[in-house]
Amino acid sequence: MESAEQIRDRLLAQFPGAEISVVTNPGVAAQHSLLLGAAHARAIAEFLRDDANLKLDQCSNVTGIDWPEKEIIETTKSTVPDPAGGPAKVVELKTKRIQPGCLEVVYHLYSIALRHGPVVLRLRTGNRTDQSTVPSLTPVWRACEFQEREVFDLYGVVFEGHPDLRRILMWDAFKDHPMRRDYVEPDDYEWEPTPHGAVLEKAKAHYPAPSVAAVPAAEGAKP
Amino acid sequence: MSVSDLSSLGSPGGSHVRAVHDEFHGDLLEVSMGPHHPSTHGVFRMIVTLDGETIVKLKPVFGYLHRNHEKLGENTSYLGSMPYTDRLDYLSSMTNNWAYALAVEKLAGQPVPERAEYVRVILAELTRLLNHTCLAGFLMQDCGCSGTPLMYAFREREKILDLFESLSGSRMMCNYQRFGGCRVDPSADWLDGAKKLTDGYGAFLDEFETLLTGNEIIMARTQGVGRLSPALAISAGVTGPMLRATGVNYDLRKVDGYGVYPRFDFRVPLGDHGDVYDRYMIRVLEMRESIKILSQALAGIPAGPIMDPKAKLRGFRPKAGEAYGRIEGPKGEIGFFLISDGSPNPYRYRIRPPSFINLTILEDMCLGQTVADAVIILGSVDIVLGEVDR
Amino acid sequence: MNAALAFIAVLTLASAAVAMALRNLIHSALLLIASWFGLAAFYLWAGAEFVAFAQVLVYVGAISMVVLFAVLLTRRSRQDLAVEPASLGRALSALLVGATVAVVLARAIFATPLAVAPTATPTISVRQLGAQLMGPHAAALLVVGVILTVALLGAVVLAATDRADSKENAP
Amino acid sequence: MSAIAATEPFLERAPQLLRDAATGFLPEPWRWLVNSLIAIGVILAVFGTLFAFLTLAERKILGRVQNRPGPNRTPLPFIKIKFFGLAQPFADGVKSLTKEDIVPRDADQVLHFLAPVVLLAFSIITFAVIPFGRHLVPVELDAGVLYFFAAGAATELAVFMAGWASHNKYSLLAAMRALAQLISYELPLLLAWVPVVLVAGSLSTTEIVTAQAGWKFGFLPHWYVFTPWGFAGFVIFIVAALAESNRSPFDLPEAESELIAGHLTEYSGFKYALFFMAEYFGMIALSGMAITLFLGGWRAPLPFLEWIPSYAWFGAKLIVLLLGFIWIRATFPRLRMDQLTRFAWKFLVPLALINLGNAAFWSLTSHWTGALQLIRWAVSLVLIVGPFVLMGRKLSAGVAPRVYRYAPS
Amino acid sequence: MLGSGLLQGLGVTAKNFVGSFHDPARLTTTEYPEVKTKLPEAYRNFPFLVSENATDPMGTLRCVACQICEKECPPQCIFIEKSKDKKPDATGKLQLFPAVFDIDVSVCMSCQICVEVCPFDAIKMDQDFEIATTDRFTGLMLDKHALAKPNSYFHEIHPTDAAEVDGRLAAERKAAEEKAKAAAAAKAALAAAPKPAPAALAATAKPPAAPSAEAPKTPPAA
Repeated sequence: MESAEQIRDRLLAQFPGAEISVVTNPGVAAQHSLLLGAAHARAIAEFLRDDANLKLDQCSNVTGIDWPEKEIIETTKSTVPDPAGGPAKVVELKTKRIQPGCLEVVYHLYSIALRHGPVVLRLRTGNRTDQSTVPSLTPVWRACEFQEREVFDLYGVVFEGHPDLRRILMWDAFKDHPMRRDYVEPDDYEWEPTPHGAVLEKAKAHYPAPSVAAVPAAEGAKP
Repeated sequence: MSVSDLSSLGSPGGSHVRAVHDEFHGDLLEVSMGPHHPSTHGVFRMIVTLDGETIVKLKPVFGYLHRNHEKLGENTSYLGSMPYTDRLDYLSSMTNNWAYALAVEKLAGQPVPERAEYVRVILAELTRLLNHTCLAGFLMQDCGCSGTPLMYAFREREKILDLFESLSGSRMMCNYQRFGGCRVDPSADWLDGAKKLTDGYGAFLDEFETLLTGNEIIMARTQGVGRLSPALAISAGVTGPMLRATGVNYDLRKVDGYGVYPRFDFRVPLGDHGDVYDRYMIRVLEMRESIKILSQALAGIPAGPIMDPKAKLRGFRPKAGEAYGRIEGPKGEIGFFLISDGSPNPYRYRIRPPSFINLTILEDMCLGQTVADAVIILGSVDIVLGEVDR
Repeated sequence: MNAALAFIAVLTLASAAVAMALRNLIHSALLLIASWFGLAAFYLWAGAEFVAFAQVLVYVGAISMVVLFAVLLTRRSRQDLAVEPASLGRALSALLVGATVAVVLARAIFATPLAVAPTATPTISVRQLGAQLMGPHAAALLVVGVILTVALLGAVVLAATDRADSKENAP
Repeated sequence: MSAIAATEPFLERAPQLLRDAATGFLPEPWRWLVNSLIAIGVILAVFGTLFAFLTLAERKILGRVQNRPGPNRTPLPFIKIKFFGLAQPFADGVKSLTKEDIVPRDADQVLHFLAPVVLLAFSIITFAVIPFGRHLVPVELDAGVLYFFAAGAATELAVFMAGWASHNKYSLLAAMRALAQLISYELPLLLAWVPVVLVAGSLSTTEIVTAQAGWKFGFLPHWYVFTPWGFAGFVIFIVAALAESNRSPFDLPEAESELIAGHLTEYSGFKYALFFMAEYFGMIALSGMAITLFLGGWRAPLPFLEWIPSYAWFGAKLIVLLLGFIWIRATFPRLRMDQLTRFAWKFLVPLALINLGNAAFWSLTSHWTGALQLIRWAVSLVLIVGPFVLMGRKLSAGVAPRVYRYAPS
Repeated sequence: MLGSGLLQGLGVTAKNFVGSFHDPARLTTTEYPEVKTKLPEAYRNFPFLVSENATDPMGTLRCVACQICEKECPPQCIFIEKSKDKKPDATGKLQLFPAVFDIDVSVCMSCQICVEVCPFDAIKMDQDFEIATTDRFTGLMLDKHALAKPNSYFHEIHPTDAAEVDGRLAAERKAAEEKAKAAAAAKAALAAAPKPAPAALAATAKPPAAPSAEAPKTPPAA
């Protein structure tokens, strides 16, 4: 099977205007992925499915990843010549940079016909708040239908072009997206009074004292 | 006229005659099957719109057993998630463990000793026997046999579960595999017990098939029902016995050749029609192949360490990176996608659930069939809600 | 013997009358079936077992199902059901029709020369009855069979037509 | 009651002697009344306990088939020993009595109450014409068989009333299914016994039993089941009886995997138990009639076994048939609705009609002897096996065990 | 021929029906309360704390409140509070002990990770599964008194495990003793070389000989 770079070059040749770049995977598995721009995503996907020597006809896994804003502190070392002619001092310059967060959707593609894979595609949304739409690949692979609905349900990524975009696991009236890193769970869900741990704190904050008194504080339970 | 108005016809006293709109059989009857229904294999719900007996629309609804397993995975260490994988597809805990261990080993580049690979193949094939036997039992129960095939299936399943219990300590929640090998080294008489079970399993399958496979009523009920075309199956990401029933030759044990599967010779049965009967028969034939693999593996298991000596149990911090590992579970391709950022907890922990994705085309298979067929088609898809809802 | 006869007559007539009075169609259909039982009881009283059991088998077994299916399937449309309150005109016309039928029946009964003396009821075995049926009366038997199938087919056709035109006005 | 020959063994005459002893002193009209009351009482008692132990037998046999012991925990009252769960039916009875009888609010109260009563009433009155023993025929009717099936025909009415009155989507759908099934299996049921009447020449049950008297070559009884058309009629009768009493391959109305409990969804407590009692009584009555028509009623199978009383033979055959019903329930899955009706109209009814022709041929050629006898048997057999194979092939056209290929490794 | 499959099916059920009367393989039900199924040795249910002997369970708990199991437990159902003072453990070394050791058995999924990660073999898996209670809060909150069980019980339920653990602990104890003796001898030699006088002093200050380890070498008769 061709490496991610070869595929990228062939795709750039096929779709001149598209933004395609290789995201290297530092881990041992070395499954590098292709980051696609939103514009040509579906066309590229169809090409990958129908291309003669790729034939990626099975979309095995579709999942979302949440990359929240990250504060990156870059320490740049620069040597400053000492005006008084002494030895050059090394000055560490710490620049704080906010890397904008985004929601990412990962597709693992395999070929049943030619028995090779995975080719990993990555689609990223503009940001985590208003621009969170990504072109849906369900028209290309029917397997993405339920999995994209799950990513919409748990991450809030809106797939435009999806035949039936509804919540799949949470109940329809549910407001939030639970799998996001900054998700705060409601603290009044069914109270299970395990006498220690965070649940008890939340329960005490939420329910008036009598109900907690019903549970005699175990000897030496954490206050 | 919708049914509720129809009965106004006969309401006692009948003094007030409620408005009765259009015709009796012109109206569609919307029936909700589930989440508490005798034949939905767990808390799964189908909103079925019926015109008489035939299904016009079928909307699956699930999420009743959703525990947000993946968020748990992100807040627990790599080792801590291992017992949770038993709770995914609670009928095949050993293959779930293996899939997770395989993915982590791929992520961290952790070697696995020879004996552990053999033990993993033995346990995976035992789980395949267990799962397919259960499926055959549940499917026949949906067809209406009053419990007889189900009890025979469970009688054999108990023998396999006793093997798991004497090895890992628990029947269904084994928590047995570790990154770089297995937790407990199977003793010699455990291996003899497994050999005795494998030798006796062929006889059970013969008895099971004489009871069911030639049975005219079963053939009439399941042949030609819930037909699935190979092209739709591939596009819909269907994997496992359901895909092979449509004739597509795709078995990860042959394609990926993970573990030590290339050393065993076994065949992959393929169906032609992709209907419920084919799915049942493919699973029965796969059981016979599993018996062959088991006897070869049990004969050829080498001595040696069960766990890679350098494998770390606690404080396991794989280098930053990501990996997608997958194996051929009894229900299909079960995969784990892990992203690690060097900390003891995975940054992203994703499960590729075969029964969830195999349900994508449930409606396509059920349109035009009757209510009784929808129950059997759902049964033949072989879903376990722990894995569907995660 | 007359006491039994009177008792059966009262039962049959009562159930028929109540059947007419009730607004609830299903109840009236079931009471109609009860009156057919009354009819069978008459035959039994008269000693004609074969006819009684045939009546029960055919009427209560099959025709009742046709009636109930007809009641279920042919609720044609809204107007049909809204039964107007009993106006004087309708009551009068009903009375008129009832009177004419009563007169015709009375004339027929009194005109026929009935043998006054009660002759012993002839006990003929089912075998002779069968021979008679298959012999001279074979034609009559076949005609009855045809009527019943026509009734059943009629219900099916009615239901079929409902299906056809219901497709347009279905919501 | 046929005259009791003094030469008959004592056991044979025992029931009559007992009854006459009890009501001998009463004047004529009262004596007849008390006798019939005793007959009714005995039938209800005997078949009531048979129903109770039939439910237990069903659960024990189903259990044993499924490698588990079946109910064996209920101790007899006041005695602590628990043997084979014999007290299980009484426990079930008490449970169904004490359970709350829930009636849905907008159900049709009258019909909801009436349905089980009508169903049970009609299935009990069918016992009036079955000859249980040489002198044990409750009612001697000239058209006994016709009476039996006339009473049986009303069960559809009761099923419709149950389904309709429960005002529940599932039960109405199930009532429609039940009606379609009962009506489409009434025809093969009736056509199955017409050949017997044709050959026996009478509709009276006792005469049918007497027509099956005698043995050929000293050991082969003249039962109709040993004639080709009789065997075919018997099989069709049993299959149709299975469908009439909603038993295993045809238990569509209470198909739990689809429609919860069919027309019984809204019934609980004693009414639910009444429905089951009606189903079992129906099963017992139909198998009783099958014995009378095809298995020689209360006749002994071999001449030297005559000393065993006739009602014992009837009981034995009844038990065998009922165990067969349970055996079938333990093995077969359920048919789908359209297959069920197609099986009836396109397979059973034509076979039954051909069987009628076959029986006519049989009775016309009854005087053939010697070589002609063989030809007679051959023609009769061909008349059965031929259509069976032809129609069987057409019925199971798309259905056959398949051969599977393996992937080229 | 139509129906042959059905007849074969009837044959199978008949064989099973008859078989259930004489063939034990065809009657697999064990009637639970009267006949208890024999549990395999590896069977595990909820954990319990191992104490050296039954006489003074709290005194001889092996657990040293290192809280590794509390960290590693996936459902976080173990809660430990260290004690302020120390007590000598089996090898004589002064160790902490848990003042509070609660396991919330309603949350525990008996996955035995705590046993796997415990460096002191202080927590093992029990085999008692009949612990249903009516009070689901405090009833299922087992404190250290309810959890502690003697080593003899451990030998009873997991014989091979217990033997192996005891062997290892005994070996460690012997190694600790030799080390202690060697350290003492070395200190004595060091003290003896420069100044003979303090040698006497050192002799007395030497830690007492290895404490009479009650842990019996051979496992007590189960």
